[in-house]
Amino acid sequence: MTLLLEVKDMTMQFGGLTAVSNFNLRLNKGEIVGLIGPNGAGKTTCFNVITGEYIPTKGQIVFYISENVNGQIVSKEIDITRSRPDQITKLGIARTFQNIRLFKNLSVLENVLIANHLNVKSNFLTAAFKFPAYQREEREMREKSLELLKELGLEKFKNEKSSSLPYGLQRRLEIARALATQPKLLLLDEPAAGMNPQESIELMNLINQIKEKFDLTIFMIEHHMPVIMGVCERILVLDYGITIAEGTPKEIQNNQKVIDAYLGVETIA
Amino acid sequence: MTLELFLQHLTNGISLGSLYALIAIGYTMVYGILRLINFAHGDLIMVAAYIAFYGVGIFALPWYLSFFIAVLLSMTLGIITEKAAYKPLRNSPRITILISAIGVSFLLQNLGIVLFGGRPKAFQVPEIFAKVYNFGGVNIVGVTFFIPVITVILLILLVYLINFTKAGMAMRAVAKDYDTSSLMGIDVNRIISLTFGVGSALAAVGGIMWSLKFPQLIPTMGLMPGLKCFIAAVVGGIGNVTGAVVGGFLLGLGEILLVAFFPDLSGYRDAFSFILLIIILLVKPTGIMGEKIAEKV
Amino acid sequence: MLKINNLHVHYGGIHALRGISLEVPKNKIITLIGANGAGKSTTLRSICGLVPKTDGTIVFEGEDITSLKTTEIVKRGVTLVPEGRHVFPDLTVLENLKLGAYLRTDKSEINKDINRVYELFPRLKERKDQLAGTLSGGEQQMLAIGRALMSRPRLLMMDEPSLGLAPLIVQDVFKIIQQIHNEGMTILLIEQNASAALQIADYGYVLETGSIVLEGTGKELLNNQEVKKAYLGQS
Amino acid sequence: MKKKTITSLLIILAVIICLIIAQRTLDSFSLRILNLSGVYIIFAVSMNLINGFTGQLTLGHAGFIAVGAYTYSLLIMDSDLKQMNFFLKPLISPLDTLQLGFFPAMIIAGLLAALTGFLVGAPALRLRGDYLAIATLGFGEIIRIIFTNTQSITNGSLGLKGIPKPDNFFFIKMDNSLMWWIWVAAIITVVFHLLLIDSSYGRAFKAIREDEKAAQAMGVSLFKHKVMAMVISSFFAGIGGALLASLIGTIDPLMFRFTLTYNILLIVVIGGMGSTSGATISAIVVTVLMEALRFLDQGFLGLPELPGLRMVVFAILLLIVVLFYPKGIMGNEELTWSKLRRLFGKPFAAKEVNR
Amino acid sequence: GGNNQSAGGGKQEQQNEATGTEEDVIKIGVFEPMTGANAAGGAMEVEGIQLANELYPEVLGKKIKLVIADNKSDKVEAANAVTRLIEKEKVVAIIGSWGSSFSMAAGPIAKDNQIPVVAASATNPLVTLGNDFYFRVCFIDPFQGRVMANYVYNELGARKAAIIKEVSNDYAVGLAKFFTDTFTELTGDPNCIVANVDYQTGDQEFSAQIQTAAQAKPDVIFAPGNFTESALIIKQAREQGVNIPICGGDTWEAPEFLEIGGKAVEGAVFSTFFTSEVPITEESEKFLNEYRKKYNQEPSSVAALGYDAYLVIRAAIEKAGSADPVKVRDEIAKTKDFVGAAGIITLDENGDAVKSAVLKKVQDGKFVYQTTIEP
Ligand SMILES: Nc1ncnc2c1ncn2[C@@H]1O[C@H](COP(=O)(O)OP(=O)(O)OP(=O)(O)O)[C@@H](O)[C@H]1O
Ligand SMILES: Nc1ncnc2c1ncn2[C@@H]1O[C@H](COP(=O)(O)OP(=O)(O)OP(=O)(O)O)[C@@H](O)[C@H]1O
Ligand SMILES: [Mg+2]
Ligand SMILES: [Mg+2]
Repeated sequence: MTLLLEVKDMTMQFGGLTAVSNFNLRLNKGEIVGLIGPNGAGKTTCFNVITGEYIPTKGQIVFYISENVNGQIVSKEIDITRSRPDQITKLGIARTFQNIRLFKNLSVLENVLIANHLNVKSNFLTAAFKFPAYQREEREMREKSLELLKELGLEKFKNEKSSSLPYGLQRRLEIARALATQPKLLLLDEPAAGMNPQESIELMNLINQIKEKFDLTIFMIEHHMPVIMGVCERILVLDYGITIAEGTPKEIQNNQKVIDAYLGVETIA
Repeated sequence: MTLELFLQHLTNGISLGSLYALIAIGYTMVYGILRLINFAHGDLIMVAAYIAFYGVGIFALPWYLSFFIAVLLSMTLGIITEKAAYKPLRNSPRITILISAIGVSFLLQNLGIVLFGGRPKAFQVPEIFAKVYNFGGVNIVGVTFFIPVITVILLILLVYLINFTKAGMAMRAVAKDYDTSSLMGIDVNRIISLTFGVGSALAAVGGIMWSLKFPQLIPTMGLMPGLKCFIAAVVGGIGNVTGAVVGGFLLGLGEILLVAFFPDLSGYRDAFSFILLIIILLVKPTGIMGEKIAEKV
Repeated sequence: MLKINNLHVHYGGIHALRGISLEVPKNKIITLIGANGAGKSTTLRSICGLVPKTDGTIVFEGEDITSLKTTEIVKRGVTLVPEGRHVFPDLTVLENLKLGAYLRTDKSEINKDINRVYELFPRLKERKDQLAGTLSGGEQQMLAIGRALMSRPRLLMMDEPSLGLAPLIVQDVFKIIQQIHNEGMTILLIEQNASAALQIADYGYVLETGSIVLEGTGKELLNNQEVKKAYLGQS
Repeated sequence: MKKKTITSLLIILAVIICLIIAQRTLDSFSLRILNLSGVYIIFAVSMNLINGFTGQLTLGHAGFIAVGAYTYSLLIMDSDLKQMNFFLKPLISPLDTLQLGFFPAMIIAGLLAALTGFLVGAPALRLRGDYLAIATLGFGEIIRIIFTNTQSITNGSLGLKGIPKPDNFFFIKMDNSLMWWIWVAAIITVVFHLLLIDSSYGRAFKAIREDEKAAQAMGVSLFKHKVMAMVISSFFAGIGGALLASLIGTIDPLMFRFTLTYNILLIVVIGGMGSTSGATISAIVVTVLMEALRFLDQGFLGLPELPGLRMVVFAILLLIVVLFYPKGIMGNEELTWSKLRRLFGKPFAAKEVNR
Repeated sequence: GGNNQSAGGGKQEQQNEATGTEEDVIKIGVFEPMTGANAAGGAMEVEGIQLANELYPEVLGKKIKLVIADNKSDKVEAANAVTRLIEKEKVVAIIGSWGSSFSMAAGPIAKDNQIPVVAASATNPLVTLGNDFYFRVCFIDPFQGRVMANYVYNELGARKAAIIKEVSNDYAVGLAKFFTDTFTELTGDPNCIVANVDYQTGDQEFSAQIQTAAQAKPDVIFAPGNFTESALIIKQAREQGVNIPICGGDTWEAPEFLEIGGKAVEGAVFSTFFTSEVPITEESEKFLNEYRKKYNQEPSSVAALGYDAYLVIRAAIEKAGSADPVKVRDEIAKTKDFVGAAGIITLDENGDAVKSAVLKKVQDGKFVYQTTIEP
């Protein structure tokens, strides 16, 4: 097991309000970890801190990347606590948003192409004047993007405006777009929100599938228990910004504190 | 610099600042509710001033009656402007409404030229506003007393209206979301008309006060006050009426003191407001009293 | 109480509703289920006068409200909890609730109702002076429901009230729906969580691409094979 | 891909042929309007990059144009001319004797404007929406006020006069070479913007316009791309400024008030935010229209003359366009063959198929 | 058709034919700011031009038609307007424009097309410099600056002066400079200008500038600038208890200066082109009477200058015996001892009028003639 991301003693305050306090997290490569908790517990805030949207009041975020140095794999730790979101994405952490944030007026394909921009090496002049090097890059980008769309079953919509897609497919496109940045770690914020149970099942399959295919580590927030219990190997529970439990789905389901704070007695489908 | 002179500068600064503040609150209020930089606000100032002028000059009305009518007519004009030029664009990108506002401003200015002529007119200042008082070496013109008082009264009324009345709450709701507001039973059109009415009335009062202080009317007279007071509003935190007053005073005092202490820089006086604006925005991107609403992701 | 007849709605070129007819009897819970984009939200929004209708009639308590303005419809006692919360972000929680009672003038009753909402959602009480825009997703949903209740509606329409809510809260929400229903409220409910909705509903309609394809009592639909397969995730 | 290139080249060729015809047949008034249209195309297309495509509402264009115009003028005038102009306060050295050819002067004008764009953009683009708009407007005005007050460099409010026109086009001597400079610059501006928008950078700009947070989450550096758009935009504004100075032959700070920015913004919006072809068409239409409406001022149909009527009518026309076509002529789409075909009907389509 | 030998003759010829044969009218173009910031100045000038056209509607047996083009107080528009007048309207000569910068924009176009232009009131020396086709019937800033410096030195006995100038106005900047030069020469004191403060066109609040100037204890304040701003400056100065004499230039001579300034401008002294109290010429008398009849108010000096510009062109056409622009230009250039409404006009080699200036003072709400100063 290799460590991929570590959140050390992170606290996030807004004015007087402590949204997250002393949050600790160690994500290993290849894991799918869930983050649950009542509304307003601070889950999205955790994501926002990891992705650089907020700079935490206290604590440290460390991302571990392995590099190939002279044929040797060397693990390097990078402190991303104060990095900008785009820098963090470039390092290999991608996310989806709780409220879908697609580029509404752009086509499905363009949405994915934009995620490839971070790897473009040509400068704006050679890109504008379509130098051969840039043409090669553009061609590669398109191929990769189309492949990805095919992978996620979005290929036939590639020229449609993204806002014209049905909701479920918009969620899918968000995931596709995040994958296009070639992340090592994928953060999903309530991917099943607004889906009916049938669609949720399809989503679960999709998550498992992309995890294998892209060799991902996934950290996800979700309120649909079947989804979270179905795909996660490990779950963290937040309440009022404090981690109240951590464990396998089984352990969590039977944890009295979690039941009181979050699950309730009977779980409705 | 003698104390006397400094006091004179200070008085001048406060006098100018309160005038800026007065116009800025109208600006900021319309902006706060509709998120619209109403470029035509400055031209309403002009229209009000001309109406007041003709009321006294041609129809020989007593000045207070003429002023009152000017406020009333400008209010109507403001409401009509909204209905004609902004309402059809409510669901368009904001930039389009901005252009529409620039169009209205163009129209009013050029109509002004066609109707009133391009030559300046001298505004007749009633005696009580024109009288000069001397307090221990500091000279103060009558109108200088009135402006801060009127500004403060209007500010208090406005703060009360926006924050403590139902109509005010409705205004703030409409500012964010027309559909949901109408779901609350709010008549969105009426609230917007109300906003424009109040905003235009404030512009009119500002215009009249402006002409009392600077008794010279030309159809383009609204351009500079419009811009300066918008800056004052932004400096204070646009959308925030108290901020507008703070911004207005800061601008007025700053301009005067800049020239007072650095006469060599007097040519840069108009740049001062912009420099202040830029510095403040860079330090606090939403102005001095602007609430930072974090965009939650 | 509410009767919709042959309703058609177009968004530009999109024919979103293709002749829907349905009925909401007094004191009942009626639910609309259907896939994403079926036209559920559109139905509710057109009842409130938020979208222009191309054809059909909507009758509320014997009165034709098809072409009334939203304000007028709301005055007659119809309230919508919109999809995606739509709280007023720059207003405090308390002000949001007060706006729910915009058309009411009975001050003391309003205060009572505010307290009642606080009882239903204690979290809102804790956050009553916070700006609604900074609430978490779930908190905003609670606020949207609370705000709708403030108008003391005769017909309460809810568009996916459980969206993004924690399971415990979802249970609460459904309990509250039942509770206010027991107090005599008529409810028109849209839910992705179809089984939960059908369990409490008296009657349900299934929408597919702008048309009603199936209807029946909650129980009937729950046991319908098609419904089971398509919406309940069971096969 | 290939076909697109060929058709684009054909269009450019057609434009050039039109220009040759124009040069031979048009009187100097129409030529002037033609040239002015070219300059406005440069202004509008460049402003559209930052305002339309990148979605950053900036109102400082007049300032960048001023930098370009002054840089060019000070570089192109000979020392006698400078001496005549600076009769109140002499021009500082080495500017007083420095003189460059047309092309280098124009390019340096663009580069200095771009540098100004960077200096303005780097701090200002941290702001958003209306705050950005008013701050950039402020920067533009500050530039103008500085130019008014630095008499020994800009000649202050006296302005510069007698700015020479180029007498050659890339060493080819010809009448009206300015027209060629202007239109070649306009064509390059349009083509460059079309190509840029079509590239990965263009997509990044549009992504920022659509949703900043999401763009950032996709790895797009907001600062880098916004500033890049601003710098490119101001470079072309500077080039346009140089050409304007050359066309008018005299400049002074009052030419570059924020109303100039408004006028360009208006062209952009009428053309359609985020449409290069729209901005191009609209620049021509607006420039020509302003002149075409002149008859209104002079009294027509037996009406007495009413100065200002032209502007009133112009304002009303503007409002009508904004109210009834809020997305402008082109919306945020580009003019394409298929659209033209739809517009002109079948004959065109047939030709297209043959190709 | 004309038979000029100059370059570009082809085009010229065509044009002359057009003007000659079209109808029996000769067109004179006018480009003035009718809208925008300088609309007031434009309006005044046009009044005078139109009056002249009414009184002298014909030349060489043909009607003279005025074609007025608005330059919107904008350089680009000014250039367009002039090109249009030349190309579309085929005018023989042009009058304009109020505001030297607009005239400067028109200069090269007139020169290239060989159409003479006579400015009425553009006083910036650059307007006519190096341009054979540009003339003016007013004197230029250096002269006016000298006149005022002499006046304050000799008549007011001033030894220290403060300057408040409209820094974005070329006219004011020039006048201030020439005033300073002469005044320094007269006093022999390099520090005779004790304060020098600026404001921008369109500003309305000047208290800080006034206080700064007053604090330096000058004997006189010289405040060249637009009449509206200047009236406000004087008014505010008096309100602030600053009672130092304030002087300015010809722009002040407008009824609005009196109306806006009210009692405050009493005693203000400025130099200008002519006076209605002591009509200089018979033409002045005629102009005055007719102007009062037509507009029901006192004329401003720029109206008189507009009137003169028209007359100078008309006389040149008459003398040339043809409407050929180049010939007309040559005749304009020869203008000598021409009797205009605003004085006797002789054009020097630059095309600038050499004429006397008069000083006026505001007394009892009127402009009162003080003295005439010869060039
Ligand atoms: N920018 C902000 N300013 C102020 N308070 C904030 C901000 N962002 C979040 N909060 C507060 O922090 C708390 C945690 O919010 P967060 O969005 O992380 O909750 P969450 O666990 O994602 O809830 P949900 O499941 O409902 O989405 C909430 O009480 C919210 O009001
Ligand atoms: N404002 C709009 N403009 C254009 N099309 C719209 C608009 N709103 C909805 N639509 C389209 O109308 C159809 C019905 O949408 P509606 O929102 O009513 O579906 P829904 O059943 O509520 O779906 P969901 O479960 O996603 O909320 C969809 O195809 C949608 O794309
Ligand atoms: Mg969340
Ligand atoms: Mg819906």
